[in-house]
Amino acid sequence: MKKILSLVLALALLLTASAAMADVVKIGVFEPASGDNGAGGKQEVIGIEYAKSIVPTVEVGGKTYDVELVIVDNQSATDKAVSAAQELVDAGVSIVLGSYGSGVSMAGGEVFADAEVPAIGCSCTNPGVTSLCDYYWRVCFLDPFQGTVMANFAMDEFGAKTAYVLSQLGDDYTTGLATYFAKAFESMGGTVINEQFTEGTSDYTAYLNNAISGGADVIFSPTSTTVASLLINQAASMNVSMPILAGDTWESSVILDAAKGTNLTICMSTFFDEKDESSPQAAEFVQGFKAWLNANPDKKTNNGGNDIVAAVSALGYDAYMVAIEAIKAADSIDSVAIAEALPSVVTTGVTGSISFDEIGDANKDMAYIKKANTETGAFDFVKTQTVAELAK
Amino acid sequence: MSRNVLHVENVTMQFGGVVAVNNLSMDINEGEIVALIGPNGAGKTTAFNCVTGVYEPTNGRIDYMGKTIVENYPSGKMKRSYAGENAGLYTKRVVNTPDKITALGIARTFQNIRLFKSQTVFNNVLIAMHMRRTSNVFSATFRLNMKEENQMRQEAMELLKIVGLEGVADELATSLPYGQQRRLEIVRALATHPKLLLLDEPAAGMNPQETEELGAFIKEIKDRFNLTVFMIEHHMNLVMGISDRIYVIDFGKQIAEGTPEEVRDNPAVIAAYLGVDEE
Amino acid sequence: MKKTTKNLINIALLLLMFVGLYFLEQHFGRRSMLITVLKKGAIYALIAVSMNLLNGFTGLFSLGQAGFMLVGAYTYAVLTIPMAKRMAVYQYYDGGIINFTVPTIVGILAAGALAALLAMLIGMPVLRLKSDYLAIATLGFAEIIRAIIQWDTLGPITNGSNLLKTYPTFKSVIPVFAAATICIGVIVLLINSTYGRAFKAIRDDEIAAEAMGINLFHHKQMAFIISSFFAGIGGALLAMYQGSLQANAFKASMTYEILLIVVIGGMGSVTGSVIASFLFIACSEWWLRFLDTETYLFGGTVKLPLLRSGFRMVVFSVVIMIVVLFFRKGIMGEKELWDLFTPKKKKEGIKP
Amino acid sequence: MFDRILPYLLSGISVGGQYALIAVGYTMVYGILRLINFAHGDIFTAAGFFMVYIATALPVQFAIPLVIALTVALGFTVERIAYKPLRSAPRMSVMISAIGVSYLLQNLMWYVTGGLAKQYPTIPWISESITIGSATTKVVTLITPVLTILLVIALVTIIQKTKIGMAMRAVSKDFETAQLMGIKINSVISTTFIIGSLLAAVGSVLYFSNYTSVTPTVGAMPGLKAFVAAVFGGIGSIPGAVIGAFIIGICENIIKALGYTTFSDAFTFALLIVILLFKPTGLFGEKTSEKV
Repeated sequence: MKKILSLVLALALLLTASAAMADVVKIGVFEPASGDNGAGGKQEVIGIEYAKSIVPTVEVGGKTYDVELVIVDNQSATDKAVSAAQELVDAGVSIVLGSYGSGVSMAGGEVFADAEVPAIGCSCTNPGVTSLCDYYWRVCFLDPFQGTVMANFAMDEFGAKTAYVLSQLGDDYTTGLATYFAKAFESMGGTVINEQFTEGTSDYTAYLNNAISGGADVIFSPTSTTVASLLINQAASMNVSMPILAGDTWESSVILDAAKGTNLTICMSTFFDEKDESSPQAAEFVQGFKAWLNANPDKKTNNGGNDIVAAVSALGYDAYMVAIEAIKAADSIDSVAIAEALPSVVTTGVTGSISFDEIGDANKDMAYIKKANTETGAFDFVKTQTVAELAK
Repeated sequence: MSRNVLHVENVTMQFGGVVAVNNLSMDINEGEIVALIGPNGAGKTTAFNCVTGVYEPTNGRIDYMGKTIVENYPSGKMKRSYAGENAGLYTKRVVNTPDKITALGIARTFQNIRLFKSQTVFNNVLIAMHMRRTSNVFSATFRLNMKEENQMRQEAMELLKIVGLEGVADELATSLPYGQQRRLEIVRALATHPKLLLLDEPAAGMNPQETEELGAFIKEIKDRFNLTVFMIEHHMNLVMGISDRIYVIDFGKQIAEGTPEEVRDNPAVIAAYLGVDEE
Repeated sequence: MKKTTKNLINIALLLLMFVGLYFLEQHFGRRSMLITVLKKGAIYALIAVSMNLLNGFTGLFSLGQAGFMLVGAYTYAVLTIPMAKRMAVYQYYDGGIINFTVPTIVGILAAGALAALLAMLIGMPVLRLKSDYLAIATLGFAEIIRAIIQWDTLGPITNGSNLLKTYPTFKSVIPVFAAATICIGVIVLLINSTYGRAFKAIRDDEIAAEAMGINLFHHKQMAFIISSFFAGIGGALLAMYQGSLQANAFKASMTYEILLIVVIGGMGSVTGSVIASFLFIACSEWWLRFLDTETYLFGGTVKLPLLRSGFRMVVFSVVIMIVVLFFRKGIMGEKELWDLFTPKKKKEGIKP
Repeated sequence: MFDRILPYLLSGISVGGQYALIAVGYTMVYGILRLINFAHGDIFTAAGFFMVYIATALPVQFAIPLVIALTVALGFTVERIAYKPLRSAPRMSVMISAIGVSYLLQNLMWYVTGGLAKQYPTIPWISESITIGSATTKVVTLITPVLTILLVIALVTIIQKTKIGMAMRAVSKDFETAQLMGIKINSVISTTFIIGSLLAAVGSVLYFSNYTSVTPTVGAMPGLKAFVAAVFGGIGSIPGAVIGAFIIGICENIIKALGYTTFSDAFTFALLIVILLFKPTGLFGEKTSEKV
């Protein structure tokens, strides 16, 4: 027992010793690689990795620092997220990117705030991520906006009067988005049937039956992709005819695979569309990213085996670029200095221009709505929607 | 005549369809040593278990010091399947858990020794004194009961001295030789300050010399602690040697009662032990 | 050795421990992995000891620990979230309905008290069940508690199934150790009191214990309540350590983990549970971390086989299986650390 | 009205059948070893992953027997490695070993799969949709209860009529005496685990054809519920476990139909606790008492 222990200790020491090198700035990547959100987390990570391949160094105080990504897996669980965040802090990262999933970001935020390390959320849309944490910023829009967009879409596009809203108990992303959707939908005179399922549920037929027997016109189920594939599969076998709507997580090849060959109508809101060529940065990014994916088979596997550019990859890319800008602006690799410089960073990213409000949220006001094409197995762009349009 | 300590009246214990104790009545008076004998499976231990509250008899009543401690009548499913006598004689239900009965002053030992295996000899005795504590869990935890605790410890040591186990007080109870474990069980029972001591085969597994010593020991503690003793025993020498009276049961029923001499010559007892030829 | 000298030595050792902790924290920094592991280890030690009180010392096979921790953690968090932050935390429930905040220490004690109260209510029916049935019933209650806390209707109090955060936490390792030491100390005192002896008697032989006048139900209930009280406090400390809290994490697997710690340390040994907690946490959070990282040796040419995410937990569970199978009594068996330093008196010849 | 309940009833009966197949494994092992085999749910999950990986290389009709064989081998190995060495140890040790095995299997599956959900292959015919009255469902929903009942009848026949079945009954009645009578305890126990794993593998095929996503912890809840079903029916009793499983499967879906979806899992436990309080050994369990 003792021998094994000392061996393990010695090995651990050896590894930590070998990692210490000069002129490196460490950027923490706080993402799920496993669990319900593992697939999405991996797509966000490849966006960040691609960004690093474009900008691998940063000038600080006249010296060139190599960027080192410290990637940890928060396992899509809030309790595991705390350990993962501590690991990043212990590794001495200057800034953190992530996470896919709001709950883990909120959990990790406490650790980052305590250690005074700034974090930039890529696709965590729950308001609580930034409003409850002084060290969290983000580059995407928020759930109250996204929920309102989808509520409008449900009414305008499908003339829905009754919506069945399904969310996962204990998941801040799905509960939050479902709540804001329900609020918006009700305020426009619609009726909402709210239900929740527990983590690890496999059988969604009872929920779908409830939607049918409740006379719903649309289903809104902003769930993880793991749940989505089960839900779509069961909806297809039950011949569910009403449209199924969801949020940004559903913009994933998992959904396309599950929906292909069925006659379901599936729509979701998201942050980015690879076919939108109005921005030169975006076009350049899409082209470069696809080439990079095709050149790196293992990255392509992490993307779900195809070269469709996920919105979360684009956001990961943008978050990395914002982090680099912040380090430059601070002219330091000290996390506190970076945190001070971060709020005033203004850049134009591939997902639009990015500047932060006083809470730490990006001033973003446009959502893309897409539809899963069940024949081609691709996403069809439906429309964009901005806050200004909604106000009318 | 001295005071009645234990009064067992028409007790029947039925398990499913099996009547283990059948309409048993016994009386034990203060200061007596009474033995309960009978062939294997006669229902002796079951009778003990009824007295000590381990089992709830199906029918009958048990009084201790003139107060009813157990009473029951066939009810529920048992109402129909009751196979004993005197159904309808009792209408009350009095239940006492074993710990309450011990608190009233009836202590017992077990046929198959049941010491607290992980505990020392000393602690085994000490645990039996827990019942008489006045401290509550807070005062005990924060050691506000040191006076009582020290008294308990002192008394436990004295008890161990009486049986000559003080030298092994810190040994694990189960590391003792068999005979000493039996004695320790008796001492542990004494630590609850009983008036009536029930011994379930105290001499089981002992050789004649040990048995003789045990007999003397039982008499000694009886006098010393003013006990009444009720025991189940198979060693006839011991039974005949120290008992004032003997109850004999077979198939759950009493077949004889009397002084050792009376019982020894009783043909029913001889028949029960030796078997009768069926002609 | 006299009792007073013994006590003095104990106090001196404790002081020494805290001084040592202070210097460790100064030297390594309070965010270092060492300090993090020490914090979590201390909390798990308390929880493991509380479970040991029930499973190891009283012989009640209960699997409800996570449920009581959950109640404690939520009680603490709900009562101590600052008023100013409530609106943002209870974002779906308009700030919730609790409009007061209590001081940290009151919150911690309330956590224990509520868990104990719940244990009292649950104990009344379930403690009459035996061994496996008790285990499965307590496990079931823990799941029911979790479902109730996540219930949307209670959202204004519990924030439903959503994350609770912004409640006060501790920065230094010292208060964690202080709290854990005091609680474990109280449990040790209890175990060595007349009540503790009664608990052990029940574990060894229920029937004999009852025949010695020990009221089984009363004592089992007491052990259950006290164990839950400390589990509740442990839950509150865990919530403080994590900085955020969600009912979802308190699943049956958390109880299993604690049970494994208790078994690895030795059922019926307080020091065993403490040592095992620190080892368990250090292994899972720190020492075995390198197994999760893909590692290249010799300048990135040779990739070490097997090392990738998840391997740490595989190795860890294999180690646990080895302990369970080959070191059945755990690290300490039923002994305590101090038993090892006080050699047993030489056996005297015992007359048969 | 009936139209409204029919879909719930169908999925209740189907999921009940799947629980039943797992529950039989629990109840048989408990009957013989007095062990709650916490790893049984994970063996069920492992069967799911075997299918995921094997179906990529083999057509389904060959994959299914291979999956069943591998699952049986896994169940057998677990018993030999983790439970057999503890035969003379206290029951608590064995139960903890079972928890350890469960922990190990889950972590191993997490490691192998990278912790991501895997899509279960589509099995021809049973994965197809079918419409019955007002409800559209998969063929597997209808097959499950039928297959479950057939398998259980076969099992009960084996236990009643064959020699090994007699040995099993003897061992579950009295472990020590059976051993003294020359019954080969180890082979009886192995057989029990083999039968339990086989049924779990069949259950896994049916379950995942319905709910097509496999994750390392997916078996935990069905496992726990199957165990509850076994306790509910009186652990040790095979018909009890099957009836318990169907009751739990149907109740769970009715609760969902009533809109208390949050409590569908909790309800299972509440039901169990209520049963235990009134009938401490379950619906069909035998009463046991300790000899004093």
